[in-house]
Amino acid sequence: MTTPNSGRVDPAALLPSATPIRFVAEDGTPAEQSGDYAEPALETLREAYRLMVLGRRFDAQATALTKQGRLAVYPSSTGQEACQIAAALALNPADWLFPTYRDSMALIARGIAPGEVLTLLRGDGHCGYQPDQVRTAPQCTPLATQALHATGLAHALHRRGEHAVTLALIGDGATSEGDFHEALNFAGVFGAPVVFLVQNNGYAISVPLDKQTAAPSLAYKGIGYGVRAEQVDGNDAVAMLSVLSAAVERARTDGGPMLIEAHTYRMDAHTNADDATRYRDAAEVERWRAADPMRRLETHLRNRNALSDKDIESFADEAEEFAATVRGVMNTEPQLDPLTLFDHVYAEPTRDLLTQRARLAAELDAVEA
Amino acid sequence: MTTPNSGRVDPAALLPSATPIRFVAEDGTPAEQSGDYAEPALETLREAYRLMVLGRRFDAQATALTKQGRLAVYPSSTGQEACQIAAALALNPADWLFPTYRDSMALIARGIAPGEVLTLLRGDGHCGYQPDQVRTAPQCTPLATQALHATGLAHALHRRGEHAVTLALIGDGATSEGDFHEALNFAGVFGAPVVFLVQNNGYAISVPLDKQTAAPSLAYKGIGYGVRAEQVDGNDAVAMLSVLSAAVERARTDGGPMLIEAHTYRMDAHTNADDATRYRDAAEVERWRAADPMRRLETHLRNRNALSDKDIESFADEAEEFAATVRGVMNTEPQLDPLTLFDHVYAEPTRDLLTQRARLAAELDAVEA
Amino acid sequence: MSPITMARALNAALRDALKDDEKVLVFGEDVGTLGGVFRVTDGLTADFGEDRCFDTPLAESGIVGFAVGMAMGGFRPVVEMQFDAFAYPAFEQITSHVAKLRNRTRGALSLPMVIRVPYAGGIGGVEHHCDSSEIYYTHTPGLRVLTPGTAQDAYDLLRDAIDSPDPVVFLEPKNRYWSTEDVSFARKGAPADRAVIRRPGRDVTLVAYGPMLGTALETAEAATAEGWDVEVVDLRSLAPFDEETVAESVCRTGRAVVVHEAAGFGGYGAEVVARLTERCFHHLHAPVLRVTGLDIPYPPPKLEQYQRPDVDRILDTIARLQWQDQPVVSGA
Amino acid sequence: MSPITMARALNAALRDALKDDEKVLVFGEDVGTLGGVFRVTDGLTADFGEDRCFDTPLAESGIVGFAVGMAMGGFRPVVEMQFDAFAYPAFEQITSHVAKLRNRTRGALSLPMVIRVPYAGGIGGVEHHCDSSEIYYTHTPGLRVLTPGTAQDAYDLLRDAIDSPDPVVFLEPKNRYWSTEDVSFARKGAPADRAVIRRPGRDVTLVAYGPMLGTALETAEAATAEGWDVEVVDLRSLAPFDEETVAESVCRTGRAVVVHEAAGFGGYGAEVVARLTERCFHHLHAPVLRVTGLDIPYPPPKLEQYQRPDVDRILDTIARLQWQDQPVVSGA
Ligand SMILES: Cc1ncc(C[n+]2csc(CCOP(=O)(O)OP(=O)(O)O)c2C)c(N)n1
Ligand SMILES: Cc1ncc(C[n+]2csc(CCOP(=O)(O)OP(=O)(O)O)c2C)c(N)n1
Ligand SMILES: [Mg+2]
Ligand SMILES: [Mg+2]
Repeated sequence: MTTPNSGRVDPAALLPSATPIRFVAEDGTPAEQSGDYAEPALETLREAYRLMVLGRRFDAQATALTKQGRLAVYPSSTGQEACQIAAALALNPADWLFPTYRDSMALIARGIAPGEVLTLLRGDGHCGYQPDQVRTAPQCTPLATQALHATGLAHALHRRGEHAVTLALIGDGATSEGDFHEALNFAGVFGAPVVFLVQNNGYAISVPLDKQTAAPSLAYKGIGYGVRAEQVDGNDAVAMLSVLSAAVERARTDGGPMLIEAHTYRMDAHTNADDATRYRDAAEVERWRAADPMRRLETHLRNRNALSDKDIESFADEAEEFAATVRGVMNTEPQLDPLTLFDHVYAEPTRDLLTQRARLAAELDAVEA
Repeated sequence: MTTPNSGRVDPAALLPSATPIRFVAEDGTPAEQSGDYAEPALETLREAYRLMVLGRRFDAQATALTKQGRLAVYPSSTGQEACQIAAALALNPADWLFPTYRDSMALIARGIAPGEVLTLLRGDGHCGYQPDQVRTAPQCTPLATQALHATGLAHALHRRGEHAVTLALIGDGATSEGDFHEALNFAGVFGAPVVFLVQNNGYAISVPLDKQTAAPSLAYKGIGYGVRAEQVDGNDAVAMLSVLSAAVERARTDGGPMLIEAHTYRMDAHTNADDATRYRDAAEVERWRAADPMRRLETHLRNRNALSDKDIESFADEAEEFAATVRGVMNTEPQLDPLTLFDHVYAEPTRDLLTQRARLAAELDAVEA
Repeated sequence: MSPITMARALNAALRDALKDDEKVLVFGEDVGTLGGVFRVTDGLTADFGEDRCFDTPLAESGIVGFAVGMAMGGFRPVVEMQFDAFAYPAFEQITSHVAKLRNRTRGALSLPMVIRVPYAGGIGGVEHHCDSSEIYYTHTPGLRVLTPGTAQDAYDLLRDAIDSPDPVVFLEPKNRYWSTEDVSFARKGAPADRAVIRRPGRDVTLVAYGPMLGTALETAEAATAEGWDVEVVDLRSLAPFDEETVAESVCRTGRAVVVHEAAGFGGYGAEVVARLTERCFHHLHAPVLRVTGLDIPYPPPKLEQYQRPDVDRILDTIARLQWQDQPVVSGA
Repeated sequence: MSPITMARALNAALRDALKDDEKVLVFGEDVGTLGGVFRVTDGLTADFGEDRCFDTPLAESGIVGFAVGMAMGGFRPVVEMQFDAFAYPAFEQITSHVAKLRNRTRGALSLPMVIRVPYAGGIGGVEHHCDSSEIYYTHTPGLRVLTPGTAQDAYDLLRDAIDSPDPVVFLEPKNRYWSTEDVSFARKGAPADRAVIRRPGRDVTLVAYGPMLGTALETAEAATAEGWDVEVVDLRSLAPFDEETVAESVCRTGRAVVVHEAAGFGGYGAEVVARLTERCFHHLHAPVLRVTGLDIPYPPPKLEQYQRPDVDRILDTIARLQWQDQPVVSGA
């Protein structure tokens, strides 16, 4: 009779740190460091800061444009800059990112043009960019489904001998879906080079985490799949970059998958259509404002003399220019051809689709005539 | 900013014992006991032994009848007697059992008539017993789906103030399904009085556990839901009764759900239609034969002078009589009325169904005429 | 009586059901404190307590499977799937359990539960928020499928659904949520399983439901200009299908067009056409035609107008009903 | 050429595909060492290695979602759902991703993958092992749905499915797995998206596929005794539907019956009836009728014979095609 755990990993090695990994305290001073993660280079942190400024400005601009009716819907990620920018920076161009509807900042940081980032939310198309060219999957709405795609693709990359990894962005609520479970289990069994980053922003629309799970914290889900897990202060960009880079490198070097829970907060409502005052009080929001990831990194870099007023000014200017570009793009309506609706349903349109296309073409002519 | 784990349970309290709980070693001598579980009363163990003899005999009889073509299919559970008998004995009549296709012995031990236990596998109907009367759900085939029903019903019983619990039987393979995840998560969040008993018999048809999960063991899945977990030697009836009874009592007294992994083995093929030699070697089966749950309990009871040759003989006789009854029931073909097919699709048959019923009635008359 | 929206009518139906039967429970994602993304459950938790209306973890299979268990335990769950495409994770629970439990147990167990699904488009929703998934449910024996086209029916049909001893998939047309109407709470409406004639007419029968009812009625008005007197039948119950009422109308008018937003291929309209053709064959002056969504994934908001049947498309189709008995343009 | 079973023909198709294209992968539950519960993948792991044919954890949504990722990574996954009803957990992945990824990305990403689903009954299977789930897939734009009725087509169509740039739901009729036939591996069969006339006839067209093809052909033979010369059309491709071939036959014979095992209500046959009625209206001597499964959950083995269309039911229905132009018996 074989003993059950023979040849299996040591459970303790899979559990996350008891408290979130943190390098920088809320006031920007060094935190008593937990875990043995390396602090990222100052240059990387400066770049992260620049992108956080850019990302937050972009987010504000998109929200404003939505109020003006230019977007169908917009889910803001202000407050989650450290998570999203770190996710983008931790990856190489050859790696794949799997974003959700929430992750516009990560897409911007990944270098995708703002117009392409907003195509989905503007209602012009289902995906504005060419996923294969930017190695970024379409923004995913059916919750947790992308975690399986990221796992399968990671295994495919590994099978092809490419030293590339995939990183899936997942919300705290989405961890309740069966697909999250199946993705982590497949990742564990196949040892796929995938990193699951759960942005635990405390809410799934209106539902707080304590109605979502009774777990000590979401990072404790990893051990059930034999997947190493970690929890991080998601508003500490230094910790996020440090832990994510380590996870990505580990996966890249055949160390297998990793689950990372980032404790963060969604400062704005779920989307422009949501009214957050219905389910959370202002005091809570203010408590989190005190933990603002950007000011925290700014103070940290200043204390290290790695960020000057001039830098901040130039980053701000760059962000303003970027916002102007975004406005420009959003204020020009793209020409959408209804007849393209029949393309790409199949590699070649079926007879039925050609018939329907011809009928629509006739309708359009009739209107013009 | 709230710290993530505030007000949440201590992770260590949720983890299972590092090795399976065991009271009796494979040779029947006392094992160095792990965990602080109480040893069941000898009377209970004698009753368990009696039912194991009965169950195994029933299982052998059903297998034989299947070879004779009397059953459509039969999944044997020989080797899993300790798990299934303990599951039945741990419950009160007011509690609910949620069995799978594999759990015939548990149903027999629950007191359900053999003909009713075999109705599904015989092909006469989808469920042979009245679930509401025996407080036992229909044998479930879609894997892990019953875990959610057990959770919902447990919550319902709790809401109604009945001090009753539910116990869901689940296979090791089924733990990979999304519904397993969602059930444990709902159970954790609602604190439902449900016990999940995973009979880890090492295989999902042909797929061994190490292709099913990379977890240290399945019991490590509990912590990710805030659900207390335990792992048990599933071939030690004493340990199974002890741990299951504790879990049931805990749930009954508002202690919440529990996940129990029983390490056991399926001695026969997946079903009569399966050929186990294709995926496992005889040596492995022999190793497990040495861990036979029945001989182990027998030795244990004999060592305690709680089981005499006369007892064993009378239990065997009872089992033989029971087998004869089973043969009797299975050798009389029930009269099935095709026109009842239209009953119970809805509370009242729809017009369409009445039309289809009339048409079938006409066909049947035509045949008779 | 003062005019209220369909969303409010649904809210009123839930309130009255919660009042009348303590076994009724409402749960799902964001239905509690928030009151649902469409505010259909607005205020229920505040007024009836967490016990009666509550949020669940974010897992649709979990919600439906948990509801099955609670229904086994004597409750009458009314669960919400936030949007059509987000009910798909629950497909196995709905198809293999909700639809079958009564049958599997020969009536020993029943599942008086309602699965509310906001469906179809017309509200500028992005992908996965605008599917017309009715056929997936109507083809599955054991399920009742209801869909209101008016605020009054929203109230009446939801009350009936909650009272039903059978599980009901209750499809709510998003594009009608904000349509307003005077609503009576006296429950004097037609039986839930009967279709109703919304507008009598002599020349042709328009068969519609839920999302397309409004468009069908507009078309009927517009058709008068063409000299066609159009009868509009609202199905209300998709499963079972009220063949008597619809066939009576079509055999009388001799012409029929079935309208729905769902993709045409293998869509619900095909069943209606097949039944009417068999039942009214010798009364038909022309084949029963369909006006449906295109056989493509639901388009992005800025193109959805081309996906959904509109007055012109329906009029064009009516025009093809061989008024001068010319042959049908094949394939058209 | 020597006669082989449909199961062997499918196995041969997988072998040849694995040989011809190293990007082809076969995976699912028990497809490796065991060779599948129907032995369709028998020996593939032994002959091509764990890398090419392997077992996965027991999770259908996982299998399909993982396959989506592997297809994005350049592989051509051929996955097995062990039985029809056990594909339901994958419904969201199939409907919201497999069917849509090409469209969502305007062709930038494609999913050349095959989802094999043994379906329908007739083999004495217990509940959940005998569902006819074709409409769930055929109604979903973006999916191709193929179903072989012969061992030869099993080989040809599966090869075509694997080569297809589009995702294919490949429905395998369990009751035909052990039917034998001489099979050529030369791939000289008709194009995958065309229906074929299996038996020419003058009087009436029987439209069938997969599980019912054999019954349809038997019926045609039996019908000669009644003096009816029956033409049998095998659809092979359920989506897209080959309207040209079928309509040509029906417009010629003037009468048609559609046969399938799936429940009739909202079933695939309704689409066939609707299309043929529109296309052949003026050639029809009688409405196109259906012979289908009853609108009930699939019965237990000992009663399944009453669920499935048989020769007598089909003959009775042919008899109702108004050979003396008597009116259709309503509702019948
Ligand atoms: C399968 C599925 N169910 C429901 C929804 C509707 N929905 C969209 S976002 C959301 C909340 C998600 O919360 P979380 O996962 O925490 O991500 P966050 O929005 O907080 O970033 C819900 C319920 C969906 N998109 N997919
Ligand atoms: C959802 C679903 N997928 C697949 C199957 C087919 N199937 C029946 S039993 C089985 C193996 C189950 O293994 P396990 O959960 O370990 O239970 P055991 O049979 O070993 O008791 C499979 C794959 C099923 N019944 N349900
Ligand atoms: Mg969240
Ligand atoms: Mg097992």
